[in-house]
Amino acid sequence: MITTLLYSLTGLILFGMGLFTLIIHSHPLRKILAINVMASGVFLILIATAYTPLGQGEIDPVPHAMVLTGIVVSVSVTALALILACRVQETSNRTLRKKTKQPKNTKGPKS
Amino acid sequence: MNSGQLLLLSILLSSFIPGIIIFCLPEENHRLRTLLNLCGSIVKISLILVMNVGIYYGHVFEIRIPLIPGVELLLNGDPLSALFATLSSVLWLLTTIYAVGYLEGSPNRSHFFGYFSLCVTVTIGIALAGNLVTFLLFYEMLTLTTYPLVIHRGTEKSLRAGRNYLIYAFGGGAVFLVAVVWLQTIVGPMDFSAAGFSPSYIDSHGPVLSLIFCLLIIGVGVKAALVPLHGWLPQAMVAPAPVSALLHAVAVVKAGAFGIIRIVLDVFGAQNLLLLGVLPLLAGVATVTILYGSVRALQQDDLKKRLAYSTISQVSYIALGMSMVDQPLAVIGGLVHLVHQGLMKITLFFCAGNLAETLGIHRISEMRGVARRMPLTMAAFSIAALGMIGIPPTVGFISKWYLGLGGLAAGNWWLLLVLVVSSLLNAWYFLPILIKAWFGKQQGEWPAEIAIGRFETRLMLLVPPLVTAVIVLVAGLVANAQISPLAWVRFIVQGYTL
Amino acid sequence: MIFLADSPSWMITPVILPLIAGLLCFLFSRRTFVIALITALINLFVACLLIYQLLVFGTIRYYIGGWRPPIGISLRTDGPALLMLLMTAVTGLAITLYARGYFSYRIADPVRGSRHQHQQRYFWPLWMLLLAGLNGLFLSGDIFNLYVTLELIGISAASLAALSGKPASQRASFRYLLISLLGSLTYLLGIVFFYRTCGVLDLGVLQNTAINEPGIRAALALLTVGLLLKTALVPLHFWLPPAHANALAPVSVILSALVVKGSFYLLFRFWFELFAPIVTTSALNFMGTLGAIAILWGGIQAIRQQRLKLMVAYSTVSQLGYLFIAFPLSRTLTGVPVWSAVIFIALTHACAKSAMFMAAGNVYLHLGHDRIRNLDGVRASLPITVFAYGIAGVSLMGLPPSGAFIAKWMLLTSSIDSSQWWWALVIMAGSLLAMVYVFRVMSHFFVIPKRESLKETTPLSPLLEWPALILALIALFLSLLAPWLLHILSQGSTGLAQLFPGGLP
Amino acid sequence: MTPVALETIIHALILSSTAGIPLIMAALCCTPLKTRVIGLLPWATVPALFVALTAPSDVVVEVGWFFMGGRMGLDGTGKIFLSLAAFVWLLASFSSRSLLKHDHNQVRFHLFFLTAMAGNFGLILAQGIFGYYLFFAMMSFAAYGLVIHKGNKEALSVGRLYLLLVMIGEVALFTALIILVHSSGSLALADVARVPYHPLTFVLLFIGFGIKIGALPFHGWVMPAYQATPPPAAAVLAGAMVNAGILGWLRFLPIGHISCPQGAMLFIVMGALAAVYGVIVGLRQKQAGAVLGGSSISQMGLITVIFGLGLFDQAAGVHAVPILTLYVVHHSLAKSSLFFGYDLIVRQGRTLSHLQLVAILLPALALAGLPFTSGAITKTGFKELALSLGEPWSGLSAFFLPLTAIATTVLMLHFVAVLRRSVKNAKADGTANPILFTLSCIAVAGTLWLWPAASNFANDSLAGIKLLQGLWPVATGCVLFLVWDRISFTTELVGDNRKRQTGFDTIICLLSRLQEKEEQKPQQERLVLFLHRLVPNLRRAEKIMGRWKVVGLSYITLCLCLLFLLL
Amino acid sequence: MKKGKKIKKQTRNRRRPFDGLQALFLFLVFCLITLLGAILSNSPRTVSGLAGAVASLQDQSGVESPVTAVLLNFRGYDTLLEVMVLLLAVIGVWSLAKAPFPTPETDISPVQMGVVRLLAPVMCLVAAYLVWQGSHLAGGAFQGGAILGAAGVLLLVSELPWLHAIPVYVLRIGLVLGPLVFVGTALSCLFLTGTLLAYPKGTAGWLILLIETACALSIGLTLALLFGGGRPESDVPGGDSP
Repeated sequence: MITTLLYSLTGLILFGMGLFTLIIHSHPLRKILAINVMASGVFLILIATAYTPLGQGEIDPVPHAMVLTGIVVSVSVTALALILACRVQETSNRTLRKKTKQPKNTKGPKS
Repeated sequence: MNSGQLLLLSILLSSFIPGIIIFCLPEENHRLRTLLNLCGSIVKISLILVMNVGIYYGHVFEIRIPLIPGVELLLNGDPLSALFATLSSVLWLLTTIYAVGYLEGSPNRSHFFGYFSLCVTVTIGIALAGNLVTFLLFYEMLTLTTYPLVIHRGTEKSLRAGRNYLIYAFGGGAVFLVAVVWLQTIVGPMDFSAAGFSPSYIDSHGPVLSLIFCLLIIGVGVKAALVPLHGWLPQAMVAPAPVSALLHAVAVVKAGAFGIIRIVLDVFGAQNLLLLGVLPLLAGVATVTILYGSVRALQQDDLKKRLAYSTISQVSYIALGMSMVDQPLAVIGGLVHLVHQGLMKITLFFCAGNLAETLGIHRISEMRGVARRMPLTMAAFSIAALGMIGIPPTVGFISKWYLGLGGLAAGNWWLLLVLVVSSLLNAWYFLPILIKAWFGKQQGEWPAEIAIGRFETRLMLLVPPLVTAVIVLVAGLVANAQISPLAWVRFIVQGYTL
Repeated sequence: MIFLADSPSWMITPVILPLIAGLLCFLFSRRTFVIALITALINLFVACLLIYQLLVFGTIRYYIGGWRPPIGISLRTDGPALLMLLMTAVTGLAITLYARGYFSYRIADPVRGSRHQHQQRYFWPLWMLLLAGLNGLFLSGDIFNLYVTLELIGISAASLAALSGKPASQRASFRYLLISLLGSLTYLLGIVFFYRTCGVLDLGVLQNTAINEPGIRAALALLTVGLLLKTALVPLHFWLPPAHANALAPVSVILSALVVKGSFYLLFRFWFELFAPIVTTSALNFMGTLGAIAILWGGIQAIRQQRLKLMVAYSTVSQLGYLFIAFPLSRTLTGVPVWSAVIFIALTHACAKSAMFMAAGNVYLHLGHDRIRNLDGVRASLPITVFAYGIAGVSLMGLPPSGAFIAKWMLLTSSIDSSQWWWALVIMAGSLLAMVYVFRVMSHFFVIPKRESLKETTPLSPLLEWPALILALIALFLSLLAPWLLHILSQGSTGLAQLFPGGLP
Repeated sequence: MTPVALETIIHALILSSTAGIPLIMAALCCTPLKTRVIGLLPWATVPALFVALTAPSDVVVEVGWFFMGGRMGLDGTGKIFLSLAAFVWLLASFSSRSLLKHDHNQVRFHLFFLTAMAGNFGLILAQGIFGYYLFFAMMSFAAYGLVIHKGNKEALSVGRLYLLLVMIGEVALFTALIILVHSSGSLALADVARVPYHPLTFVLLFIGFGIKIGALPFHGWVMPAYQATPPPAAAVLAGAMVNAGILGWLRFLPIGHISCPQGAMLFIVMGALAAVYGVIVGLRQKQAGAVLGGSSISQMGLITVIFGLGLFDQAAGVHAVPILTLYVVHHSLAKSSLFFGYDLIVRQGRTLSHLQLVAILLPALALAGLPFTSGAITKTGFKELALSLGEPWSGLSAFFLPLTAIATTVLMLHFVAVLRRSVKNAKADGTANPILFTLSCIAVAGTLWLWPAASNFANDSLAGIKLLQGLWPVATGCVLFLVWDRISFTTELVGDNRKRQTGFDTIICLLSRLQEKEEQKPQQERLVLFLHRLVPNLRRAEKIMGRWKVVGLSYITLCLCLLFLLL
Repeated sequence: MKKGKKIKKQTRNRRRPFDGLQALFLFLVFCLITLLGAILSNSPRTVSGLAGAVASLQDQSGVESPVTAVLLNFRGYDTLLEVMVLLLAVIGVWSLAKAPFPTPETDISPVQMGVVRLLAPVMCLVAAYLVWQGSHLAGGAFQGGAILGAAGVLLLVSELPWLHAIPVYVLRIGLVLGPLVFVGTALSCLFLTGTLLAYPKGTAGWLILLIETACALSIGLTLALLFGGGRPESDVPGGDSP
């Protein structure tokens, strides 16, 4: 039980940290990352929810499926958000156009 | 759907359909447009006459469309609605003729006549409304359909006027809606009926009902231009003359007055109102309006504005009559003034429009000797103005007479004073106009004279005011006959146990 | 069997059909409009069919894959869901037609035609998938499935919002996406709390296991905040006006008329159906207060806008407030349950706001700008558009016989009945504000311009003007359909019926 | 159709033709037939004359549909008034037709002339209050057209005053009628007049009709109006229309049927004051018409006194009615005759011949009560009435009547003097026709002597002592006039009428202050301005709400609030 | 410019000793987290969740792995929509930008080329294995797809010239393949059994594998194209980048 709680609380704290960063930091990339951190927090809680100590019954697969779905959604949205952020950067500051062609990390949240 | 319902529906559609068709007509097709308008109005008048006969012989005309429990649309032909419907339709015909002449050659006519027809449809709807919800529906629609007419000129000034008109009208509508809802939560859904709601509610909800009454009166008082809710009316004078005529004589102001009548007679009922004791309030407001409107009218040099303030003052006679709802005579006076004021005021506005259109005269100070140039117009104007003052045998006298008698019967001596002062004020602001026009000497050229054929102005501009002026006279002269506004109003009042 | 009108399988059509259409639209670059149009038509037909089924059989549940809850996902029809579905279908059909007209007009532009070709290329699949998401949202009976549909809606909406390619629209869209994500994550956190406490995800099952635990309450709070973010209730509305106003005209219509309704619909279901037993009066009042603030704030902001589309967008902010005013009034038992007012407002707003945004789009197409100050004389050149705008405005103001009037009537009745007159004041103030902002523009339409300043433009196709007019007319005469709509509403929403022992109409 | 009904219809037609024919002719004045109509002007009075002379008494015809219930008929008093009016109008119409032949406003004038005539006849025939009120109003307003006919500044200004007073009179009458109808519940004159009176009614009726006859506080219009009006019109104003006021009193306050001592006092005091005051202001006038106006005020004052005496009790009332009628006839004939004389002399444009001087002195001194004139007869009647009332009032005959006789003599002599002077400025226009004046003089001289009802007063007035009593005031008057004439011409009193007009004008000016107020800016503008000032703040607020930090705060706050509220 | 300013401003903010709003926000976040944490810890899970239900129906699902059973059978509808979300992301990205592919004329270093040649097939194999394994162990379409995607990224990074030769319709078909197969299967289930996604008896395992394979391909392609960051040049004929 304590394991679940520990992971859950960690997830919550991640959520809070992400939220804080999302609001306080104005750089789009940071915001996107913050969202991903928040998502990770939520997934962590979900996984923790599914946890059952060994031998006390089956592990609940539904939260796992949910997390998997959530991750996919998160990946898609992150990709879209990154492209959008780039476009915003490009169009609002054409002089920076060339610099913004940085590699786009779509794998971040999956690891 | 029985024949009665069909009749009601076709009364509404007889102007609605032409209106819609007119919207779709190209601007140049004025012949067809005029034809449509005239056919529509003649059909409407005949249908309404048929309905009147039916109502007189006790037929029931009713369309009921339930919306949600407690809210239903109800169209109902009763003597009172017949009165207003007849007035509106007859004056619509005349105003249409007038408007065709007035707007000859001006832009956006299909637009104008389209809204014009819708406006009349809505006015008839107000007349036929059988409960407060339906009344509210058409009341709000009226604002909408008249708004494009008010701002038809499209100038900065007219837009401002339109804006104020909207603010006032929708503000009133909002108050009205709240009051209607409130009333319904207390007394339940009710149709207009002669008795009003059950007096048992008075004991339980007396103060609230008084408040609701005030709110309702405020709601319709905006359109009836009760002081201090009258501000929009003089500004709305920027509209073309037929619109002013329509606004002031038929549609908007009268809708407000008609609303007061409905609220007093058919929603609350005489007995309830006496128990509530709110009538003095209405009487007070009406009195203030009558006097204030007259005094303000005095201060205007712009002819239409003077007429507008005069409207403010005159329409309150109706409210004044309603404030003595327990006196049949006063009620007769108030009701019949609905018709009489309409006839007189529309004549005045027609004439003012003629002056403006033919000679470019907008101000009273420019009117010296104008009667020599336009004797027929000014004759019509004079008859109507004398009627406003209350000189017999015009219809204006009849209204005042009944109001006075009713006031005395109610023991309101001050009412006589009000009538006296108001008559004097009316005379004071109308007679100088007549004197200037008939006995003044023309000074210089007219501001903007246009040469028009055989008559003093276009025939279509000349006929409507003459017809209404003749009606003003004849309706007064034959007031006691079997068929006259007064007779119909007496018939209405018979239906109420006051 | 499955092709018969009685078959419950029709229920999946509104979801699956647009999905396939979206795929096909993406796959083929030609005839996309035909695909979309056929889809919209079938969608409308199916919505009607489902309503017929509802009236005949009552609520139907559809277990996808044959797995019953709690393990499977179920779809179900009831009055509110089907009305929203119908609303989406009708509006969707109009939007499809309008979008066709819009893109044809833009593509015909010799200078920038190609860019619009590109926009059209992606518009159709996005729009179809969005439609699928919305339909899925309305029909779904599973709280996690709702999350997925919300995401479907959110991503396609954000993509659509950015479609115009203008920097402003992309900035707005980025913000919209972030907020939408924040909302989704909050919602997901809510689901976590939920699942922890209840152990199920199906709404129907949840209803029966309404436990009085803090977890479930926290879940409601989190779900609500997440959905509020997506619904753009003041003070979380800031993303909406720029996103809606800077999008392409058909997209503005979609966003304003449909997308915000989706998340609100969920809120509505949660508060009045699922969590109704645990909802406290103070929370209802809180929501109502937010709604009241939204009405006033949105209205005031709409009045001061200089651009037509921004004004219409702020009008949406204001109108959304009405939906929340119904919350505190829902506890009073009058003849008709107050929550049906919400449906009426939503329906009216969907139709009217679509018409308004279409009209605004037409004005933009015609003039090349939408600065309110310079809208003089549009009436003469675009009579139908202006008429549609006017009628839509009237419906937004809640004048009879629009559907909003019925709603306002119900709200007023219950606010007076329960002596909460302040809501009545706010409602009336809101309609007056609406009057001001609607007619502020209207009066400009009516100005007769001093000189012939309007440049010659190609006339707008009927596809651009008539959908607007027809939607506006639907909004205006919605109250005449009220008995019928109420009848549908009363069908089968068992949870609602339990909540209101005073009786359904 | 039964014979009775047929008879009623015929009666109705005949009766209504008295007012109807002039009205129709007035209407025809607006058509191209106007010159022909004006040529037929005198014929407009013929139906009235015919009815007055032939109609059976006490025929009442109901015309229910008309206005608000019409009822007309002719009783004894009405007959006298109708014949008198018809006669005066007949002479005046001849006169005006010739006088205004070349006036470019003649059509307008005759339009009003005919309308006023119709009103005058109609009100006499009216037996219902509405009929009376209707025709009274018609007459009053039409007379406005006569008053301002000349169109100069004086005429317009007096016209304004006249109109103001007419309006006041109208509303006073309206109020009185409403009160009467309210308390009686009937619309017939005969019923209305028999209900107990409210003091207010007295005052209102006094005002309503008093304005027409120029009773004291409302006399301001009389002198300038008589002066400004063309003489034929002045003749009908003074000789026929004034009587409408008297008839109004008789109709609505039927002396002999009612009594009201307080009301009587009002009438007597105001009448007596007017009798003296009229002479005083008349003497200060420098124009013949105005002097005659003064005389009218004075004479009407006397009539008011008679009326007041009749109000004391019913017996006195019964006694007073014939005397009142006599006085009215006498005054109307004499006054119109004076106007015709004035008209004639002005038109012929040369100094008075001796014959003319004598002829014009006849009606003039008849007003003063010279023996052997109609004035003597009426004075005799007056005295008898006063004596019959007992102590306080019998003193009237001894003191007051001679005083007014002296005063009237002075005034009349002043009139002749003014007339002689004004002739010097006049030009002959060749339309002078002595026949009308002669006819009217004959009427003055003969009517009352041939009047059956007046025969006993006529006989009384021939008694020696009466002759003496009638003669000395006239003689005294002559002497006084000679003295006063000398003084007035040395001091050159300035005509006062202008000043009084300005007095009224100041009132009007004061009231007009209201009119000249500038249009205020509507309040809504202020509201809009206020909103405009708010706009920048609103924009800033909206911007702040869009900041991420604020968004975050509101997000968190919302979360916490909902959590707390739901937990 | 605005962004640049904001960044500068932010750096200045960091130096500033105290920002009230920020502190307040931090405090509130803390409160929220504490509150939620308290709720979490105070309401220990009393309900067992759906583990038991899934376990009892595991036999009928056609797969051995409970997660796969939930994903593709019990809650297959969710997954269907989720696949759509992925596709949507691609459509969104394509609608936003053109792919910033480097111009193909630069030379590729042989080392890099070698690595690619070595790794890419291996990754494909691994992916195939993962998909296969999904029926009884952890793994499945998403995992396989991710590996495939990584392989795609590798190819993209190595800037192989033949990548540009791939016609865009192939890409589109590849993208749509997974969802289309999924929907197609669902619909054919509907026609066969009368219920959407109700696999006919005994075919569940194979159908799931079919779906997983198609989806893995599409997911891989999707992820790679998302990395590409925009649409290929030729997607819209004559299309001009916004």
